[in-house]
Amino acid sequence: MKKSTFSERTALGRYITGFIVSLAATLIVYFFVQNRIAGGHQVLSHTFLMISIALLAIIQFVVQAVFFLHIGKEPKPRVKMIAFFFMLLIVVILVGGSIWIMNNLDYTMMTPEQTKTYLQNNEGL
Amino acid sequence: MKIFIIAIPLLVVGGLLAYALQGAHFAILDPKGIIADKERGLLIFTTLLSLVVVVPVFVMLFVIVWRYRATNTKAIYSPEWDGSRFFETLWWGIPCLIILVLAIVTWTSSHQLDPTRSLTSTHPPLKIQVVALQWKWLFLYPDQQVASVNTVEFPINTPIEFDITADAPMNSFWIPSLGGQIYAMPGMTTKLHLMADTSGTYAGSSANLSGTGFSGMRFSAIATSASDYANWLIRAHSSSQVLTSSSYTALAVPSADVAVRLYRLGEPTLYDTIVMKYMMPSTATSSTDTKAVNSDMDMDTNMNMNMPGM
Amino acid sequence: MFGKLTISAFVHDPITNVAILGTIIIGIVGIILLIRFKKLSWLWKNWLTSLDPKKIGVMYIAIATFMLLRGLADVLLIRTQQALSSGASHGIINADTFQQVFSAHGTMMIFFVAMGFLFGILNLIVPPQIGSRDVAFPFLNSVSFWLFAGGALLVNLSLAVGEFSAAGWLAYPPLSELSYSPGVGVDYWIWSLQIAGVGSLLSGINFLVTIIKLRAPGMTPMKMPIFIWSVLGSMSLVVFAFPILTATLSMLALDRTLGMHFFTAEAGGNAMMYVNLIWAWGHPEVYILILPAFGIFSEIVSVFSGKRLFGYKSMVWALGAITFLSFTVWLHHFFTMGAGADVNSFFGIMTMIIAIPTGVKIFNWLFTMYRGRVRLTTPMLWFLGFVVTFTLGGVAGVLMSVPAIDYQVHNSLFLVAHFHTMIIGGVLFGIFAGFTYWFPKFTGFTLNERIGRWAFWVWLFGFLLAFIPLYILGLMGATRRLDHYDASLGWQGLFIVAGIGATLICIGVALQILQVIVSIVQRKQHLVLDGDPWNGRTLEWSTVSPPPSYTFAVIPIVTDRDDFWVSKHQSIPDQVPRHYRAIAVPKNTSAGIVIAGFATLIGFAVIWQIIWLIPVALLGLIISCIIRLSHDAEEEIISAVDVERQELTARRQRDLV
Amino acid sequence: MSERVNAGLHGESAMQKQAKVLLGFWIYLMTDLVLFASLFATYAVLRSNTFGGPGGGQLFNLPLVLVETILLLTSSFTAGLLTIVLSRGNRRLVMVFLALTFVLGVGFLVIELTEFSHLIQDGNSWQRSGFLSAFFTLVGMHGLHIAVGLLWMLVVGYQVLYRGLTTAVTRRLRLISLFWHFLDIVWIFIFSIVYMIGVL
Repeated sequence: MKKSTFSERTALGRYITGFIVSLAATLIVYFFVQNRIAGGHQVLSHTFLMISIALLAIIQFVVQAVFFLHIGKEPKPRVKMIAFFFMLLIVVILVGGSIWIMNNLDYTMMTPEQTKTYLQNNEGL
Repeated sequence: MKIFIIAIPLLVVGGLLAYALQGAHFAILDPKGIIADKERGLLIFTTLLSLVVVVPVFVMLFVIVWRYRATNTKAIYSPEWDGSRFFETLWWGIPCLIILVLAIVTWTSSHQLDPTRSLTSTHPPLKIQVVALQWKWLFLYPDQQVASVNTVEFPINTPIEFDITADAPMNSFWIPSLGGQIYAMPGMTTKLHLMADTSGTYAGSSANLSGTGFSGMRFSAIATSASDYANWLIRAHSSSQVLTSSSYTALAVPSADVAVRLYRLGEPTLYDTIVMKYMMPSTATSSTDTKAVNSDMDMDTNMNMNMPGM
Repeated sequence: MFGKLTISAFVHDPITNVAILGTIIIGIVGIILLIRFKKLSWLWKNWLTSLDPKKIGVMYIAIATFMLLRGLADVLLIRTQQALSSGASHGIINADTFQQVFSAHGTMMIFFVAMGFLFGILNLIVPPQIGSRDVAFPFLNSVSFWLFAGGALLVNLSLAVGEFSAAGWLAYPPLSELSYSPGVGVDYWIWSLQIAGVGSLLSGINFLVTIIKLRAPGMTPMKMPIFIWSVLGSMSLVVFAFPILTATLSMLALDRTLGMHFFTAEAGGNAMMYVNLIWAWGHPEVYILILPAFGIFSEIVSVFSGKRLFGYKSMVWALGAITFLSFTVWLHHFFTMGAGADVNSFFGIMTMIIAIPTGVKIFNWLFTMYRGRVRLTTPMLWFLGFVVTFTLGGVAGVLMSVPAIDYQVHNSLFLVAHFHTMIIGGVLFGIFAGFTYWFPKFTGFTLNERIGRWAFWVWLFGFLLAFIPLYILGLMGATRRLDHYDASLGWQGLFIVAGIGATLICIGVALQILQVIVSIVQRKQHLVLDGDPWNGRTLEWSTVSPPPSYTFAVIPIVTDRDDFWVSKHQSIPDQVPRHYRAIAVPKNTSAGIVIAGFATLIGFAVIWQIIWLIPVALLGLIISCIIRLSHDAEEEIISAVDVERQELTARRQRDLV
Repeated sequence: MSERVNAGLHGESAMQKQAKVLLGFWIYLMTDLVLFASLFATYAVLRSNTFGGPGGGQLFNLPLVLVETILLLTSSFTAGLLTIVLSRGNRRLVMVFLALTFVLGVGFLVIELTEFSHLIQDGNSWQRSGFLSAFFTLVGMHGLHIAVGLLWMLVVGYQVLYRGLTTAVTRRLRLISLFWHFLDIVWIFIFSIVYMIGVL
């Protein structure tokens, strides 16, 4: 077993930290949601949960991208990184655009009954 | 000799087009309603605006190709001149300004001519519910208790509120003389507000492929004076056929090139049952589900209640 | 045993039977000729199993030409039907056949003609223009071609076995769902597109890596030919748009085969989501087609004006802007679906913004010709035809980007005329220009100029005569896809004129075929000895025509943009290397045909629901992939002696000029 | 492990070939993420189209999902360690970590398939509603990719045993670990959006 060189130790270190952070993020989200499901006395608010889920997902995504996929760790011209960010841009446009369009279509197309039930739930009329 | 080669085909094209255009009626350019009129104005404005770019392109094209043709060795020849900051800023800048103007016009016109926007008028609005069936149009007048197939009549200068749905593949409800089209889709209601300012019979059609009878899915939109409209209502009321959910299912059977028919509307909420048909599992087949749904509806607190998605 | 495949699938109406018999007869005659002249093994060894991008490019163009002819047959059917079917008369075909004809016309023209010519020209031109001998993944290139051919086979098979989709070239649900299209037509449409789509996606990846990694030493991005930039933009669109098509087609296929409810009208499906997703791929698709055409025109205008391309940096920025913006506009295909005014006007404004870089390109072309020596050869005529038609089509496009105007002309013949102007005037004219321009490079002789000019003028007038009436009919309220209309509407005259236009277009295509035949016969008089008939500027003209299988004996060192022109004019003596080195060229393999064959078989099995065949074909696909990918690609070595001999003959031929 | 630098295709070195293949595979993974993005967008739109049937809250067994997620995360971790021992050419350790990654992956897949079969037995198959169609397709497509990855590991594992760590085999192992990391990223979003938000 050759003595592990310095670069290998840092690579190992990165994988371990990446793993632990991801594991922690997953467990935190899980217990937040369990707390909400179980009801109980101090229930976390709906919006807080949404934000924390989104935030922890993004943290995990960044950690995986940096520690496991070594984004940006390539010689000039960093083609893989450019492709990665262009993909992210396309995904944001596609998913964000589709949801914006479909919600807008649903909103303008509700029949009278649905608008009644929708208003009761959302605007609490 | 070259001139002949180009002139003859041009004459032929012009001649053929002139022959074909006798007695042609341009529905979109001859609006009979306030919405179609504004849309035509927008069409003409945008065309003129884009000519600001198109005319120079055509002129420059023919001048440059003629002046700098290879045989004209007198013309200046500078093969290495391949860039000029001035010209670049010109043809990036001017189109940006034009598009800026057009963008403002687009924003205002889109909001002003939004099909869901109701029109202002002294006359009370008339609600007409439209159902696109397999290859015919059904029009329901909930307040007047009448219905008609492949013909719709309404008084002029009265804002018409169309609630449009379909009990067939995706369709599109379009009366070119009165205004833009809107899709008719099963399980959903789309809205269209039109108003005729002159009386007459205008062609209406389906603008979206919906199966083999698609070409025959035409109707006539008749704008008349208030009195003629009243007579039409009386004629519809005295019709022998009554439109109930059972006679509706008979009507909904696919059929093409259907003649005009008038009904007395037996069931005022027929439109809603047609729309809701796609929302809920039909009570006949899976009754257990609906019970689960009702109990689910009351008890459930969070937003995950089954809000029937479109 | 054969699922839904029964004898009734072979019964068709007379016109289709004639078409089937015609195709079968041509096929049999072809095979007999091949056997007669003992060319079968030659075809297999030199062409079908070849990994040489030049051979694959020619095969793409062969399939695209065949599909163009079949598409034109559909055009004549459509035009005849619409010219006759007025009032009492119902034309020559019934509504269902008519809908199959225009659905097949649209699908074939976009997926197999435009994409076929596109990848054909890319395979032929991209490697030599960047100074490379091959694409990045030669074997993947062969698999992609054969997947494309498999998709084309399925579309043609639907003519004889079963039927094709009658739901238009984009098969909107709920019409394309089982409840309204119970036949196998829509399945044929889904699986031919799915298989060809995967082929296109793999080609996209292949060419992206080729351009990024295999450029000749010294060719920095800003020294790349502009055509390569346009291909880079187009392939980025292919790579990021086709997965959306794959996902959407898979969901529609799952709806139809496993009874899911993505887009069904009932049970919680949402057909609008299909429209949204298919156009999220749809709009980048039309830019995938037009960007290489822009690239071809930039090369042609620069060469035939004897001038450097005007505003190279600005043209590159314009390509980049179009590449990005094409992902942000797709809603203008369904303004009338009922979205609110904010959404409609946002996407309308984004659509207008794309007109700016397109306008910039046109002005840069004009100024490339300004103060040049413009030679009006056939490629330049196609370019002039392009500028005229594309600008008119662009005006119609800007018109329809304003939502309130689009409400009136959506799904009308005005829209049909617009996109035909953009695709014929833009993409097809670009392909014809590129074909005429690069034909001598790969055959060693130029195409006949006189017939070429006649073909162009007949094409241009046929085009104007076919589509100006459609613009007018659109303003008269005529919707698209009508197989019958009332006589009282007064449209018949215009439909007849459009029919005459379509006939002229077919004559134009006949002239182009004649041009190729005559040029082959008279090739001795039009030989291109030095491989540079047009006084070219880019690297592909530096080799002899037709180029040897290894293209470049020595990979050129690039010093400047338009490197070939620069080296020609600095009169650097043609440095003959002291000794040539052996070159490794990828060995022929039939693995591409086998893998694509199994994929097509899976498609056929799912279409006809031959249940037992699906896992069998899938297993065949997996095993053949594993076998091929487990061994490194073998190479064939062209010995240094061979290379020297071929280079010697090339140089002797060049000295004859 | 010195490998005669064979005159690769068109005279390119083994290093150039590896860089080319890794870039090509990376771009393929980008396209796969766009494919998943389309399925995510459809899931987000159809989430509430339960058509009177059960929604996420009534269907998902969260503890099982947590176990699944931890298995896949650990499997991605061992795939990372695989690349470290790979660069040292230690064939025995490579087989160990490859086997570990494989077993954890199979565990994940088994749990997912049991979840699917329970859903189908309870009558909540993909034919029940738009929501369930979108759920099965999104999670199923990820499961399909996992299955392809596992098959790939088997084939390359066989090659490691019988051919040793040649350049080609090393390259294939790097591709496998890259593929595995991407599948873990997709699962993060499935876990957060489908399961976590699904039960709220």
